[in-house]
Amino acid sequence: MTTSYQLKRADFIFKYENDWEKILSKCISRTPQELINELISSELKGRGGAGFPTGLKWKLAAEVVDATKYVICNADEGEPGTFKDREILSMVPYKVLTGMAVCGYVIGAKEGYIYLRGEYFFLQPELNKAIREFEYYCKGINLDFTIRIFMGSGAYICGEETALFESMEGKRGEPRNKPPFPSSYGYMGKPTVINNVETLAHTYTIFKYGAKRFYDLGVQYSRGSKLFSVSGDTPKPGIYELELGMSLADFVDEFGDGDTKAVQVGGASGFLVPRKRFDETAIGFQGKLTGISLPTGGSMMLFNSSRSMFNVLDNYLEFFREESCGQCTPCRVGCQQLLMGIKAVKRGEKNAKYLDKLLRLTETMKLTAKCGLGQSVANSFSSIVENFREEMIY
Amino acid sequence: MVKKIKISINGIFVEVEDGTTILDAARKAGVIIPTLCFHKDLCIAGNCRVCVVEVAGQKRLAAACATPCEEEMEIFTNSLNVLHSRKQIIELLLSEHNADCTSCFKNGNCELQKLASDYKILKQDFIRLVPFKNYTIDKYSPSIIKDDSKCIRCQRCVRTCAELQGVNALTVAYKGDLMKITTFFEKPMNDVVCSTCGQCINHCPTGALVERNYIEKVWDAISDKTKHVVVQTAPAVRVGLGEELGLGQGVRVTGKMVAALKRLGFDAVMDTDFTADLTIMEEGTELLMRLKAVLVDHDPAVKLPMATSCSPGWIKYIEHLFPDYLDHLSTCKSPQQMFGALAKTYYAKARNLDPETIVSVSIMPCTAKKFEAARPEMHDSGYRDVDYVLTTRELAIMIKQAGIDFMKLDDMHFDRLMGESTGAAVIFGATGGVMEAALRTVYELVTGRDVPFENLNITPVRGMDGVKEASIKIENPLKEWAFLDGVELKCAVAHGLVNAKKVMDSIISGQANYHFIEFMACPGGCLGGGGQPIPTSPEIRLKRAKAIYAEDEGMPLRKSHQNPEIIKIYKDFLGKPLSEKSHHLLHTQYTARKRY
Amino acid sequence: MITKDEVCSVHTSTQKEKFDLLGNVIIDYDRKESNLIQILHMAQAIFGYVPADVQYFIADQMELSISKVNSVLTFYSFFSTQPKGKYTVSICLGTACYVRGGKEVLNKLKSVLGIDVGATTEDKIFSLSVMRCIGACGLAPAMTINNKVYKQVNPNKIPRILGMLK
Amino acid sequence: MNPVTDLIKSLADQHGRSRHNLLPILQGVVEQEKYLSEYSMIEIARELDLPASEVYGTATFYSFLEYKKMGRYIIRICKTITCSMKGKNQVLLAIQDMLKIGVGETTPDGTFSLLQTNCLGFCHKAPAMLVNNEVFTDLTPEKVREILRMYMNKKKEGGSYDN
Amino acid sequence: MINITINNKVIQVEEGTTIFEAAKQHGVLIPHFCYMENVHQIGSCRICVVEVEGGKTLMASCVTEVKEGMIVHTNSERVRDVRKVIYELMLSDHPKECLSCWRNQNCELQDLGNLIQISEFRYEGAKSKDIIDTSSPSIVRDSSKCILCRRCVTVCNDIQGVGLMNPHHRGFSTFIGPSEDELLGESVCTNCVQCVLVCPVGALKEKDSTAIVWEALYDKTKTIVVQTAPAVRAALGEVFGYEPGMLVTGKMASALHELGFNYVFDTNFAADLTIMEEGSEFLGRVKNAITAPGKNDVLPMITSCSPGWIKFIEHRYPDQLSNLSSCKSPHMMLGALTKTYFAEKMNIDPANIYVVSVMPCTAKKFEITRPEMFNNGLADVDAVITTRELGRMIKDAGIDFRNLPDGEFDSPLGLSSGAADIFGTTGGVMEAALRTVYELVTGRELPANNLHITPLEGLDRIKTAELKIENPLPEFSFLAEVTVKVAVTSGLLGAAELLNEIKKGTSPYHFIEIMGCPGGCISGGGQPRPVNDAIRTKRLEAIYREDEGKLLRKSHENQDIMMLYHDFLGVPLGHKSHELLHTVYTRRSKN
Repeated sequence: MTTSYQLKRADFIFKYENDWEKILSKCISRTPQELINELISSELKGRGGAGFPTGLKWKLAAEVVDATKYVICNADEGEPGTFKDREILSMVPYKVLTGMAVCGYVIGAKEGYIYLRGEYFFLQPELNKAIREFEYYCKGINLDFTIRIFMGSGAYICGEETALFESMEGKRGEPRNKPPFPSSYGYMGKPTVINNVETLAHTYTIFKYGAKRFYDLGVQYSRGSKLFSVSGDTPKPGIYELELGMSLADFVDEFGDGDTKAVQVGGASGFLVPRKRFDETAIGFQGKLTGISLPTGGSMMLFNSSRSMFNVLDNYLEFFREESCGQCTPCRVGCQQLLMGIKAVKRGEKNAKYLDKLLRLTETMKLTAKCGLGQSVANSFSSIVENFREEMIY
Repeated sequence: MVKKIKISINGIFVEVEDGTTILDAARKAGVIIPTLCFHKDLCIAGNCRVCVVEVAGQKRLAAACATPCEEEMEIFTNSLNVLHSRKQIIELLLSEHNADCTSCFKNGNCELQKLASDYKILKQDFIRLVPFKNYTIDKYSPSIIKDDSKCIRCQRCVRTCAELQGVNALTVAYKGDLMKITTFFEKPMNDVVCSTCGQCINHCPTGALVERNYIEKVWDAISDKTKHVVVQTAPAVRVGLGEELGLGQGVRVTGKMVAALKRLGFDAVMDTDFTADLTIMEEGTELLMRLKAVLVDHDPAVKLPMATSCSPGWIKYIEHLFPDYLDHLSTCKSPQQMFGALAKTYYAKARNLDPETIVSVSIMPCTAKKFEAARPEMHDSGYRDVDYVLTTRELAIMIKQAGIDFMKLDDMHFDRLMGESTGAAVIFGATGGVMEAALRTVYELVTGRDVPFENLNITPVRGMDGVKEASIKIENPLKEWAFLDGVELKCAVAHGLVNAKKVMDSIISGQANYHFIEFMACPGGCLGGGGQPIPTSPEIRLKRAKAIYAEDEGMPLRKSHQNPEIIKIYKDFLGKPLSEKSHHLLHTQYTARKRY
Repeated sequence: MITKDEVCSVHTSTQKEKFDLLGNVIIDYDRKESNLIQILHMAQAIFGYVPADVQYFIADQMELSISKVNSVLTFYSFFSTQPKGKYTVSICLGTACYVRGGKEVLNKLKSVLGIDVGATTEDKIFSLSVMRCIGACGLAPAMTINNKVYKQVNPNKIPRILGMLK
Repeated sequence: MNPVTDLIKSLADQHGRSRHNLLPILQGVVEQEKYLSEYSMIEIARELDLPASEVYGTATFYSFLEYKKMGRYIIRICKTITCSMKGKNQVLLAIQDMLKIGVGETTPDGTFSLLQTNCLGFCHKAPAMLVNNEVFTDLTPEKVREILRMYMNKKKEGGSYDN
Repeated sequence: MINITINNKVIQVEEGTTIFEAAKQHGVLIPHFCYMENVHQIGSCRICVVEVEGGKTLMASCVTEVKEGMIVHTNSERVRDVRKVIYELMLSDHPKECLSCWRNQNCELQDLGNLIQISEFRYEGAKSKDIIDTSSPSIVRDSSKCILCRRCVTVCNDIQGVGLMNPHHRGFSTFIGPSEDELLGESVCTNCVQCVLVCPVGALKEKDSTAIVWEALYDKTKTIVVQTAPAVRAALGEVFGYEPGMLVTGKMASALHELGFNYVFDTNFAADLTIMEEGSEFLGRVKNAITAPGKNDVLPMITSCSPGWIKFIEHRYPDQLSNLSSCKSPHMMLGALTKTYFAEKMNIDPANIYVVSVMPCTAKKFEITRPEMFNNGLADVDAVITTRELGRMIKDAGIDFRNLPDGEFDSPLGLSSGAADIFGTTGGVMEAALRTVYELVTGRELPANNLHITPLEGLDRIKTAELKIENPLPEFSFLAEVTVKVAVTSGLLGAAELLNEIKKGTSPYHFIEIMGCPGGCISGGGQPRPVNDAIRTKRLEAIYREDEGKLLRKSHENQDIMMLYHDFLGVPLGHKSHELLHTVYTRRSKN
């Protein structure tokens, strides 16, 4: 068992591999059950941020009996501070396509979609070329699987899986009630597996090198490597593949500019960790690593002491206010209240105690919002207000 | 056999069918969970989050209306978490709601008001959002006023417009804080496909959608001593009005209603039922003429099936969405407009009044009638045929304003000349009623015999099915109708515009070959109209229908052609059905409209 | 029966004597509620104003609630619950005076004296009040200090007028 | 016949006429026309047999589906925190200064429209902006002036709609 | 009888009737606001104006008497216009935040809006006073919502004789309340809260205790005990849409269990106990008065169940405090027993018991804060909620009250006799006491019609009765041929009348029952609105129905009471009784 919390670089995702035909052929010669088991034993978890075990997701969809099923690659990368998926799709698209095709084979789906965010329109020509090549090969090995690109049109909420389905069905991207979950009722009401771009790219690694190779990376509960999008006050912004489980202190040592005040882990919907907690914070999914463990879609924004945390929060809340779909009360009104609330406190129109009322409000949003967007507003809000309360006050 | 599962709600064990929502299960267990965006007529949205409950073992709260029960689920509807969250959600709703209850038309019948009162939100700490928003109030429609500052975005109206009515005039636009309920390109309701049926009003929990009210105008007319104010009341009003005045659902208040109207100061209180009987005479004759033209003369210009034209919401709907099929509509005006035209001609003459001084008011279960009365075609008497249309709800307000102790009123009768009616007219208020009334008369006209149904009750066209079908075979007709011998008269009845669309689609695709179709815009017919008391639900509509049919059975005359005042008006004034005078006063034509 | 003149002649008496006197007045008036206004008049004459403890005393003696006494007292502008200053400065805000600048004079008075209408300066020299037409419209804007009328005052004159009294 | 009608017809032929083909068709129209006019929404509704109000409701949900008339080049500058931290405001000021328009406005000659948008996914190369579908990163006021000049020249040369 | 015409209809009414009443009798309702039947008719709000032909101005129908030949229009154009304007003016000085007002949907001003139908505000007025006084344990006064209808003034002065609520200043700066610097909590307010009962808007309200009760309910370390007063069961149903006078005892018990209370006890139990203690005390006093006239035992003895009344006498008649029975009020007795007798029996640490009383009364909220009501540092009762507050809690909890099955009170403090039930109405305590006292003294049942002492029943202000005692048991021979004279009053104005008699020494009575609220607890300040004589009568009838339906109708027949004396208390007026069930009173300032 790995117990290291050190920062370790890895290089799987962007490693150039020219053997995708071979891997795909090899995979479809195995039974779906074998492939699912392989995935389950790798303990790969969704790389979009929520961290649902990928093997289980495939398994659930495979178990549902239905003639029509879908595989969807979620490339609606809208989280502020995240830009890894674009890079994957432009550098190693075939890994993603292979992952999708294998998933289709496993669950019995013949159609795959890549939901590409509108901002990445420029990726389309190259990606289409790769898809055509890929489909041609599939035909050659008698694998009935087609892939289409579905372009988004600029709505962050469509990264939420059920909102994404609605959007693909030509509607407003408003999240659905859950249950039912996508594995039984997804796109067009059919069983659907929806995976993040990076997750699918990782399946390629797992199918090529075996589950163990992947499992050996990272720490308990958080296996494997992960792409991190590093931005903000850092001398070396960019995308890095690191093993999960490192402590935030190590991360800041490597990427900080020496004056890092706080790190926003997981984008606007993630948590802000202040300097005093760097040591006890580890990057990974649930389970006690050191002190706090934070899941993430890979966004790491660093802020140095010249930055006003009020401005950061203000920016996030404005983002949420605009990008909330608007259908459920706690999220629609809550985001507006939070934004206006911190402004009012900052201007001195409300006293500092009002921040507590707002914290209570984020608690309610967390408990009652219909989808992840409204639920996760609480994360950045409470972590910023609790740690930098003095910066919020007039 | 549906699987049964066991769950516990607040420690009470209940057994429910698999797939039951937590909300329904709780209601079964005698636990009340508050709701706002939930409505029995509509699909589940789960967006207001007021109904959240705690499920043991789950981190987040679940929306009770949208979450199905699972085996051995442990549910708490009332935990501290739930109470706090629910209160805060209501608080949030209030923060974006214009809370001037005292000047709101829905004051006293507002679900948000009730919720706020039940949960006693006493401190409004949140910032009031209303002043920061540029809310619009759309007052251009003659029927409906839409006030965005009172909208809580539950989307009930949007679902009503789409699911119940298939009109889709209202939609959700934008996202985030800008998200709002609006129309195509935020045009006024009057400029879009809106059928003015008013179902959105019936389903709106707050005062965001209300009818345009003409109460003041009518008071002014009554107070004006130089005016002779005539009022007519639609069949469905008498089974709805009681609900607004504290009587139960489905209580008939015909006599009290007449007494109240007289107390209000109307100079003549007459009955739309009279013109309902007249409609049957005109429409029935028109149907027979059309049958002849098609079956005997093979005239390609005459279209079958013939569709009824009593429901102005339906008329506006077909004008917008099926403008190529306007020929199928009967040319008859709706009973209200027939009454209006006659009030300023026949009645004025008989009473020796200057039609200029007559103000014609109608009490309708309908908001579309407000639009209809304002149509430019409706000036056949030389004046505007109907001056003001009030809904059942508005009448109730007038009665309250006048301080009339409704319960204590003695029953009174409608005034003569245009106040007599038959049971056939009464059932106009329920879906299938026009069809039934027409068949009672047409069959007897053609064969000389009663329609072959027990006690004249044509049960196949009754009930709340969306589309109902019936056929009657005509045997041994009178000599002049010999061409109908052996013809099986095929009829259909549709209520709710979404069902109307179904029937229209089947006609367009050629699947259906009906002769005669009754269309009503509102679910349940006029008794579920957009001007009827709120709330509405399938059960309430059934109760009102029951009351209507009971009124019919209690009438001494049950066929339109037996109405002595009808016989008199043809003798004295109109001549015969479809006469020139009828055509001038009682028939109309339709306009094709835009499709959005 | 104690007359108002008698009452007015007891300026020098101690607080206790004043209360005794008021007690006698109340007995004189039979403790009748209908005489409350008369009694309040006398009380104001004795004490110069009707502070809370005097109100309590009256309520107690008359078996009335303090709230009732206060209710009547505050209705009439003649009664004061604040001690009056040596000089009561009253500015007329009747129509004629108002249009000729009474309001500006009032504002000046407020700022010079540093008090609001109805209040008394800390040194107990000036009280400020407002009247509705004192029948000197020809002299507008008019102001009275105790019983003396000042005609055609304007804001600039105020400091001098007050200064002379001080 | 209005050219948009033809465009919509051919888009519908290409993508299909079901509800789930709505978004690609809307995108197709926006790509050509830069925005969705009232007319084109009605035509799309007619073509797909959808209520026009739903087309409108859907279009307004997505920030890339403009429903107001837009310039030939739509500049979308990222306003997320990482870009703000790296001097987005100066860049924005430079653009506004050069084009003499504010955010949400279009130049009188109909060449440029200026909008702000949420994260473009170039935080490591902040600040970033999109001009139509082309991405520009690591912006500075100087750089952005140069880019705009390039587009202005393109326009003068009578360049086609795509860039 | 005189003839008048209302809305073109000729009617006959009695002379002296107001236009308002005349119209109402003939099915014409006139919108009104400040008017309150039998309470408040001063015509200050002007909403009820009508047009009388020949009159120059419109007349307030609630104060204008009919005259022969009068022709009245209640709904003419002029009247409607004026009403609208008046209503709008009222609103111009009223906060328009209905949805966050606690009286939302139970507000007469809001209801009026429903009737008058204005669609926009033409007047945006300045706002006058904005005082929020939360100093009282029972009442919160928010003058920003006050619309100066003065109903509370009438009630406080003319019905309760307390005289605290009064208008101050005049014109636009008028406000209603105690005088400017006086706080309700430090005033002579008796906390009877009849003013809250009549306030049409949200200007006066009871202090909310539901929050602390919820908190206690969610605290799993506590044993939560609830008790309900007799009058609650006769009125709680009104909150849930039942007709007045519907008894909901069983449903109420079920609802309380469902709310999560661990034990649901009945204040009625302690009412029976009160009779035992108070009856014994009375006999003791009478005995001393007759057999040893020099001894310092004061007659008439006056009941002490009503905390509003207690505070009134403490302020206004401090010299007569010795006339009061030393018994605590029933719910305090039950609280004290819960934390001793019950705690011992169940082996629970009294510090972990939380006692909640559901009362028709807001003065009880004050009563539990009295220092005398603490035992070993523990409050006898921890929280008091009113009937209205209980209704709200049940609604909050989403309990479908109307479909609840009937539940039962818990033992050992839940059993009661019919004598306890009638504590809820005026005259009830006296009747209950006499049932027991007479039987104790003579060994025979009270010689009355089905145990009812008719002269003591009903809503008259002062009711009196005489009871001659014949053939007493030997130990009570001193009472032979004595005619016991009793009086009953409810509402503090009647109390003042009786007290003045005592003060003068002219009081002929031996025993007096005084209740703070008119009609007794059934129309206490915590009961559902509206309250008028018709509703009082219905609740009163319900209480007597409950009494007559009981197996036991006399307090001393209650076995659980007997058991309590046997196991715990010993005898009435014993040492333990004195410690737990009796109290002392405090002289308070007159103003």
